[in-house]
Amino acid sequence: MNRKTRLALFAAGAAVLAGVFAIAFAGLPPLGNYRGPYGQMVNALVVPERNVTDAVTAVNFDIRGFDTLGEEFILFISVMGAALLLRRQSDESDREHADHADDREVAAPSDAMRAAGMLLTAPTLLFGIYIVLHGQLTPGGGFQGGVILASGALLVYLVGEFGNFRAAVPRAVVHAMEAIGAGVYPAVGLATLAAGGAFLQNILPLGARGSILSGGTIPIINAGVALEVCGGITLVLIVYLEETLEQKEE
Amino acid sequence: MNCESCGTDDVTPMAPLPVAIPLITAAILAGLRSVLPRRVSFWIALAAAAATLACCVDLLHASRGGTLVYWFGNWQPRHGVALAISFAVDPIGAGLATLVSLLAITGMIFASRYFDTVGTLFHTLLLAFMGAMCGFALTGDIFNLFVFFELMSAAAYALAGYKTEDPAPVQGALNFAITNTIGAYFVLVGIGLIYAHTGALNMAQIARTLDAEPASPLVIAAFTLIVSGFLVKAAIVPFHYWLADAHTVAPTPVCLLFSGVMVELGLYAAARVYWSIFAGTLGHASALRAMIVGAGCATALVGAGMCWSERNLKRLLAFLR
Amino acid sequence: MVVRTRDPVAQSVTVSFYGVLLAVLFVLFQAPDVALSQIVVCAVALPLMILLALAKIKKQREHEP
Amino acid sequence: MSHFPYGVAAWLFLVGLYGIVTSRNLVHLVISLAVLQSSTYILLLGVGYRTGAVAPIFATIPPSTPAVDPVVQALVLTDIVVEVTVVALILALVVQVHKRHGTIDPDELRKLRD
Repeated sequence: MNRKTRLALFAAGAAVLAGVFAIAFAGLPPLGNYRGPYGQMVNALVVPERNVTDAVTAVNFDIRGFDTLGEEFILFISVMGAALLLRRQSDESDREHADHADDREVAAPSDAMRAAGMLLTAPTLLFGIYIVLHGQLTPGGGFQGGVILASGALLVYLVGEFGNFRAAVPRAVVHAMEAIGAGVYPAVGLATLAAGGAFLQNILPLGARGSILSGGTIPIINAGVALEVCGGITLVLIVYLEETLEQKEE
Repeated sequence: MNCESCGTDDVTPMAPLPVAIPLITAAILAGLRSVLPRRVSFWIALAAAAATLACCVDLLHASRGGTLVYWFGNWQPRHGVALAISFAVDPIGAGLATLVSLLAITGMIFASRYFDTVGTLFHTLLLAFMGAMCGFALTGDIFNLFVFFELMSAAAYALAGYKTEDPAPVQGALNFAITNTIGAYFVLVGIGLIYAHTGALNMAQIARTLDAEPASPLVIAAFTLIVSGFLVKAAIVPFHYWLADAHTVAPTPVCLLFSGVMVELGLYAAARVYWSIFAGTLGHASALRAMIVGAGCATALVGAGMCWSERNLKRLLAFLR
Repeated sequence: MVVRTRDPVAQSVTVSFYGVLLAVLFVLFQAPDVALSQIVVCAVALPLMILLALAKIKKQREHEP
Repeated sequence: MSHFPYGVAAWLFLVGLYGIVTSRNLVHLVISLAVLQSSTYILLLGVGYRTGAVAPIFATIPPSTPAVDPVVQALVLTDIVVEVTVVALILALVVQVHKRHGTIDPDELRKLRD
């Protein structure tokens, strides 16, 4: 199949698809008129029944918590898969190409940049932790906070030596973080099951509204997800960087 | 199936286990990867798979009397509106889950002989794959269906590209990944449309809403999108081009799972979505049913045959060695 | 806004920009949670991965001839 | 104006598909895939939007305030995570493909195989 036929095929397919979309979207209620009962019921019950002020977090980690379990494992598996695919490769290529590495060396970051990076690292990490902890109160949560934490770890890499990065974030620790984070979610589910509730039923005391520990199992799961996401994203970045990393050390 | 959302009946607490056991074991294995010897991790994985199989058989047994409904987090529906995700366990779904775990066990045992370098990571991926397929077969929630579809796919991409020494698998896995991802987003657009129209994600509830009214163009469009998305996964004829790539290149134990179940699951999803949601509102059931079943049988046969002939020799050799 | 699809290698920057634009749209849709994660993903994780993958490919290419 | 976001979503879907079909570079293809996925965010959020409603965060407002649908937002969050991880995985595959075949042009790859 050459480019032209493919383009023609696409044009035909796209026309059909556009037609389907047009029909479908014409039938949708106009923007802003949504009156579905599901969301409104959720909105009405999260504060009184869960002492949680962020309805989105409540949906994610409690009401539809099982979706998030699946989602978290998608992340987990993808990271595993990416690590698997990339690691094999760097094992082979590094040996052959190590001698070329010197002339491609990245310029060392300037002192100013390094200082700025160091200054930024701590606030980034703090901000990440803040976002995680307040997940059930204000926008944010384990996922967003986890990525911010991972980017904090990355800052260490940007400003420092690669060796520093490795020292700051040892591989084994990242692996453990990822696995423990991933394990927390089903563990909570099984624990609630063992305690006589339904899978992922929120059976812990709900705590005071607006406090960091409110929401029963939500903060636990939230922290687990944060750990998993932070570990996962850092791991992916590490594998992508690994080639460079090893060349530099030789 | 009509009683899906009035299901306050005492349902076996087994229902979430076919998903929870493989997933938590996968996480544990990944965490202890550097500590555990390969043999030990193999036995742990096998034990988890066997436990899953036992749960599935139990579910199959329990679901003979009718569809079992399990509400996650014990969120019972209120005023007829389903709040949480439910598992709707019917004999077909439970049977598929049983088949999945059986094949996963076979694949695991087989893999321990087939690969020289089968590591813990392989077991992790396989367990997650298995858990996702069980969840996919059992769920009664349409967005949850999508989530497990994606989890299943992610594990499948990684498994298809597992043998990275050869060039062919990687390319096959890539084609497989791209095609399936596009398919998944067809499904998601369809789900979005359905949610906009009915305000529900629970399949039984959607069906009740749709039954009460004549089929609108929107519903038909959503149906088309969802079903064509799942048919990409099932590799039904217009979408079959990824199949040869992925299946013939995947390592044999994985191939077993791919052609044995995953394709059927795509088909099952299409059929399930049709029967539990659209059957009432889109009338022409028998023709469509015949079409889906016929195409499905043909595809399954072709896929299994292809896989078998391709790998037969290698398989025999592996066992003899 | 989306005419960017035909861009060359510098796409990661465009993706980032596009992501932030989407995030603004999400805020307009009253979805701060989603907007936050969109910023985090599209402005940090996605372009970074793309850049790293490109760098890796480029490195391989240099060694091959 | 009332159906505008849906139109944007449909357009993004088609543009992403166009990018995938005509791509000459697998990395470009992956980005097109991400664009395609972003159409679903807009569709879902557009569906759940209510004029005059606030975000579903009840930290400083009474719980009875009309708010937009939190369910779709949770769905979109899931969707975004799925997107980024799938992109990571596919990019890893792309790097592998380049490693094996020395090219990331889909057309050339196809030729190699025949």
